[in-house]
Amino acid sequence: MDDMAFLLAVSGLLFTLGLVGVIVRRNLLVMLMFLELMLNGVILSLVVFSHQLGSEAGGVLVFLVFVVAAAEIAIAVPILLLLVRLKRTLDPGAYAGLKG
Amino acid sequence: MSESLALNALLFLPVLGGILLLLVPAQRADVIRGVSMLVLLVQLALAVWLYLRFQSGVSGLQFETRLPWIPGLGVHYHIGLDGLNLLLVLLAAFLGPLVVAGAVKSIDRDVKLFHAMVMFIQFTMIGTFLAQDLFLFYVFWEAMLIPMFLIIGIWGGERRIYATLKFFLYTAFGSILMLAAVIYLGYTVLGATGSPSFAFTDLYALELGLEVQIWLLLAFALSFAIKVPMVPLHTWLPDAHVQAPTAGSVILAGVLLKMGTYGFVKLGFPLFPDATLLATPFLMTLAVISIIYGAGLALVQDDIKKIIAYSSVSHLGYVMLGLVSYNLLGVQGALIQMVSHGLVAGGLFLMVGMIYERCHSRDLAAYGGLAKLLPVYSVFFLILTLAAIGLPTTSGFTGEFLVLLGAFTAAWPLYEQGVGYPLALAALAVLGVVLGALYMLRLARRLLFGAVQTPVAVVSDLDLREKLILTTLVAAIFVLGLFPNHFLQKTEQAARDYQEQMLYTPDGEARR
Amino acid sequence: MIETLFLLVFASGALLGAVAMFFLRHPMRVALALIGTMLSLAAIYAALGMHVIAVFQVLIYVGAVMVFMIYAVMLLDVRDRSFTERFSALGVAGLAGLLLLVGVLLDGLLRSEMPPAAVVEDAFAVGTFAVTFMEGYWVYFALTAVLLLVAEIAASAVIDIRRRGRDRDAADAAEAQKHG
Amino acid sequence: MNGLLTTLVLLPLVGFFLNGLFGRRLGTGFVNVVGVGLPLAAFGVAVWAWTLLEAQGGAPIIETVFTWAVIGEHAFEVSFYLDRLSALMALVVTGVGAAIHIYSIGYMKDDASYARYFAYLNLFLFFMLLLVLGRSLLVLFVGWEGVGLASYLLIGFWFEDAAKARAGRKAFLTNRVGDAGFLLGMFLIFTAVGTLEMDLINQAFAGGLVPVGIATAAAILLFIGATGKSAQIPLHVWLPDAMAGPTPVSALIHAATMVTAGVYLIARLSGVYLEAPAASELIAVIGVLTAFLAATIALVQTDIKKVLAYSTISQLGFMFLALGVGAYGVAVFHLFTHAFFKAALFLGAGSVIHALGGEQDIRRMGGLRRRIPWTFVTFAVATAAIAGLPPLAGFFSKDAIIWYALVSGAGGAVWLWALASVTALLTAFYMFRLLWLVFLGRSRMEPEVEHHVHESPVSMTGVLVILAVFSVIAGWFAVPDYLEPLLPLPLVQPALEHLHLAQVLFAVLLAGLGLIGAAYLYREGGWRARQWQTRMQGMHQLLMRNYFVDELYDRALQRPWRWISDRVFLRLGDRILLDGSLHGLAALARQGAAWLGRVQTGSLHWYAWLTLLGLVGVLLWTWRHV
Repeated sequence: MDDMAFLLAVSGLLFTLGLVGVIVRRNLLVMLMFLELMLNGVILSLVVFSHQLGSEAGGVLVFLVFVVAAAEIAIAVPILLLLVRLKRTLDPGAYAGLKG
Repeated sequence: MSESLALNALLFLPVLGGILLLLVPAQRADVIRGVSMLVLLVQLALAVWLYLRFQSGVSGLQFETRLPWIPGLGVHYHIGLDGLNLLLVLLAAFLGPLVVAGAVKSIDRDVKLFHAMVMFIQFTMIGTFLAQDLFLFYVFWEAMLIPMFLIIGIWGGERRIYATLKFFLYTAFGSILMLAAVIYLGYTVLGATGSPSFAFTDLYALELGLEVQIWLLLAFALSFAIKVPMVPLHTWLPDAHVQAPTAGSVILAGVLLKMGTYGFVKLGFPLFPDATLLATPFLMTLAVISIIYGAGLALVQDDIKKIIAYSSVSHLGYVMLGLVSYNLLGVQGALIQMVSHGLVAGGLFLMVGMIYERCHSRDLAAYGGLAKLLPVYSVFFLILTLAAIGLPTTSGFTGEFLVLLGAFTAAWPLYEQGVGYPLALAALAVLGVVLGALYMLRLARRLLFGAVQTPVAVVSDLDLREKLILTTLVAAIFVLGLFPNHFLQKTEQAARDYQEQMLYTPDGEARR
Repeated sequence: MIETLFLLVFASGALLGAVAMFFLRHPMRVALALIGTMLSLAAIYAALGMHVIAVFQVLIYVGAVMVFMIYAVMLLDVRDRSFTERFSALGVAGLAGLLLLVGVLLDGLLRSEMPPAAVVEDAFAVGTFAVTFMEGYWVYFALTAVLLLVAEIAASAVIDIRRRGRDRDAADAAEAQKHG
Repeated sequence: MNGLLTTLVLLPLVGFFLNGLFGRRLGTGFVNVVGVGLPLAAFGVAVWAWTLLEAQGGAPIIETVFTWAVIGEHAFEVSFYLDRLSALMALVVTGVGAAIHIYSIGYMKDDASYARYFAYLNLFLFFMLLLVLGRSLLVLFVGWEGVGLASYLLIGFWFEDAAKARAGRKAFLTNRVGDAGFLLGMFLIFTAVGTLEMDLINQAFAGGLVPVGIATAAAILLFIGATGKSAQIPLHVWLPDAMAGPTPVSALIHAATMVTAGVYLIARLSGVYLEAPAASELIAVIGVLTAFLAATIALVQTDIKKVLAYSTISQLGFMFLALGVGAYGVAVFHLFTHAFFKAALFLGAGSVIHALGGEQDIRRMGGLRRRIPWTFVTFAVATAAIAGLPPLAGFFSKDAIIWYALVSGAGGAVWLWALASVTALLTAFYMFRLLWLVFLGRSRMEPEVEHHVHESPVSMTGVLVILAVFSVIAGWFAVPDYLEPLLPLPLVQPALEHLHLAQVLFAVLLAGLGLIGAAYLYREGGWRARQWQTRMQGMHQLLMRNYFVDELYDRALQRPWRWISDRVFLRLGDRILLDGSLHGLAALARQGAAWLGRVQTGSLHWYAWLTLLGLVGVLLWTWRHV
């Protein structure tokens, strides 16, 4: 099993861990971080592919992902702050307003 | 071609009327009524003129207009008059002013919106009748639901929401199936001719396999049968009628129901003749069941409006019977019966509305001996009752007599070939004549005769407006009863063509 | 050979950080673990010869995103249920999901083989990369820039709402005092 | 002279409109002029038309008014047809009609809705003339239904009384049942010969082109219609109730004219019936049975009008008997004479009721002989006439019927003859019983009623006299011979030829017997009659209640139909099956939505987990397909 395949496996693993983290952890902030982790997993796979195929498209995409991540966090955190101001908790269970 | 212009004008006048209404301030009820009345009267005048200009004995459309609408789909704006829709357009145009006139007292909320809705529905109904392109037809057919829904839902009675929902669900359900069939047909034309088209004429020309025909007929027939309504798809009708305001009931009974039967004779049957012939025993049975079932239900109702609603079920059963007799007498009778029922049921609903305005009750048990109290009202009511029973010299007789005669004459040869059911059904339908008298006379006796009794102390007889409305109606009823020939001549060719389409393939060999 | 080892080390480092994120209680620690992961990823990129990306990984993620995150952590140091019990009700289900997804991914990985490596002379040298970037992809870059801008505006808007909210709270408090 | 028949028909219609629209405002004078003048004018026109007809030796006058409808090759025309038969009918209708209009002036003098009454009466006359003069079955049917309508309106004339209104409804519905048969018969004939013009129909059938089966079926179906209109078993139930209407109406519609429409119909279509011996046999049987049973019922009735009603049914039975044995002319003859004496009887009864201020129960009458002599005399004459005493009208016609019942080559039979003779005896008996109880013997009236007894105005008694005169002389016109060219009499079985004189004497004997029997039973206060009554209580009940036919129909037809409509159609069909299933579907949809809604827990973790599952699914799918 060569390096690239190995790295791909790692990226997939990171992504999965990120997703599962979002599922299992209770703290909203932590869940946000797990989102970042997922992004990192994706970036890794992008890098691997662009390195393997020798095209810089993957690299460019990575840049865009960086930007998106930055934007996302820039929005997410203030929203988080608002929520906490509202209910004084980081427990997502407290924000089950969408219950059908 | 001035006639075709006039036909377009006839169709779009209500739209113009609606725009005019927009300009009138909402609180000027009188102006609103005046404007709508004027518009509808002009429309009626146009309709009459076109009727007179209409040439009898000529096959196919007259006063046609055909413009591309959605070229990509081969959809055209295509309208025209033929023998099948001529009388119905006339009927719709005739009832329009009466509806407005009848609503003067009963509609006091949102007068502007109401009249706008009347315009809207007038537009869509006449559009449905005039459309010669399936796509256009479907658009009008569907659009018609909206104003009716609102009329019942806004100005209706206490359980109006239930009624509107039921009405809407039933009709929408049918329409969905029809839409599927319409799309399928469009594709079939595309496959057959290489270019998509929804023109009736192209669709008639299709040579569909029996299997396909059966499925499509099922889809169309369900939609139409709900509108007619045929037992067992009728239960929306009584609720809708009872909850609808008088104007709504009049439109509903007068014109809307005819869209179902018109759909059958114009589309449902001629598009899929083989399947129809196959289904004829079924359809005929349903028609007769409708006649008897409706009569029975009308007998045990105590709500005056429900009695009339169920009588509609019964009367439209005659229309269906005439249509599936594929006999010139029967078809002609059916066409007349449609108009007749429009006049009679419309008139009866108007009269119920008039008494309801005075006494605020539709309960038969609350009334009695009105003949003593309201002689004029009673005379009109009795005339309409007798017309509903189908007494000679009234339009009801013309329709029923021709339908039954047609059904019988069509059935007899079959009987001699050993096919007994049409004869039996025709005989049963004749029995319906007795049952019809049974419930209508019950209504008349309980309402007009017996000891004087009304829910409210003082009741005034008809005023001039009401007398005028009813006089026009009754006059029309007698004209249709005594001198139907003029109308029959206009429709004869169309009826003949329908018969041809049903019984013979385009290249002239018998289908049966 | 040597670089395989290199990759192995840093990859396991990244995974270690990720796994650690699960069990650390305090958000701050979680953040640090995440940073660790990111850094080791950056190292991997460098090892693959994509220095540009490695640099930006450090700059943007560690330098910007995570710093922002840490501010948030410091602002919201709430000791509530979310703090006292780490795991949500779906802990077990999550674990099952983990196994499931990993299984599926591995399955996919094993049944697909990598394309042969293309030998490209330092396509990711800063100069060449910048040129291709600005020639081929500047539109998209501009677009993302716009996106970023929007994000900033939105953020400030949110903050603004917060402020108004706080004023209202103050008013409420005043009310309460008047009555109390 | 074209347009004559049209004028004849339209005159009463004009009267109807004038009286109906303006009568109430313009007052009795106007109403009388219009309401009575126009029928008289119509009578004049009828006479004129008749003279014209005779002038051209009975060749039919055909007058086409307009074309009702043309459909394909079939043309439905409204045209009038005057031959000797229809001329005779027209004369009777307009003549008796006019007389009764005059009578009504006095009888209805102080009724609130005087104008309405005359409007209805004119309307009836119009439709009756339409019926009689119509050339095609269609026009006849229009008249047929129209007279039904008029009788419905007039029976329920005093509609405040729910019972009267109900009686009207009953009449209409019973007739409607007959009409269903009529329509079917009409359709059958139309399909068989392709036309509704009755003269052409007769020709076609006489040509023997139509198979006997169809002829029989059509004949029976039309006969069903006739039983409805002419109150024959099994549709006779409406006529007794119809007595709820004003008495002149009973005289005109329910005795003289409308109820004989059935007889006219069959005589008019004799061509069909000659081809359908089986149907004719049925008619004869029904006719004689009706005659007999109605007569038995009439024996015990205590309402003066009811007695006459049942006697009418019975007499109509005689006419159908004659039709059944092919003696159409004779039937029309009896129709002709019956019109006069039965009208006289009814109007006489009306005069009695009028005199007694509304009393109709003959047990509270008696001894009116001296108090209202004119009425008495005329009533007695008419009674003798119907009883068949020579040389009065009834004698000739009824005797002829009984004679042909025996000897007709077309279905004459001994048992028909026997039953008819018994019926004749009964007729004489109950008529004299009536006469006796009303006019002779001691008075059984309440004092205050007795106090007010007065003879009717001249407008009434005058008419009575006229009719009485006709009841005497009507029999002297040899109507059957007059109609011979149209309605040939059946061949007489030669073996029985010689019995005619004996038969005549026998008939007279029967009438005499009836008279004597009645006299014997009801003399001396009628204690013998009461004795009999107590002796045969059950029988008496049975007869009083009209053999419980009404109850039977109620139980066997009306209630089941109502039950089915209510329970099966409404409750089971509409409410449970149709609406039930609809509401069931709606409930199903609602519950399904609620169940699906539970997925939306609002918990972020849960959503994320679902995402994971979705992801797994997608990946698996992808692996499968690449």
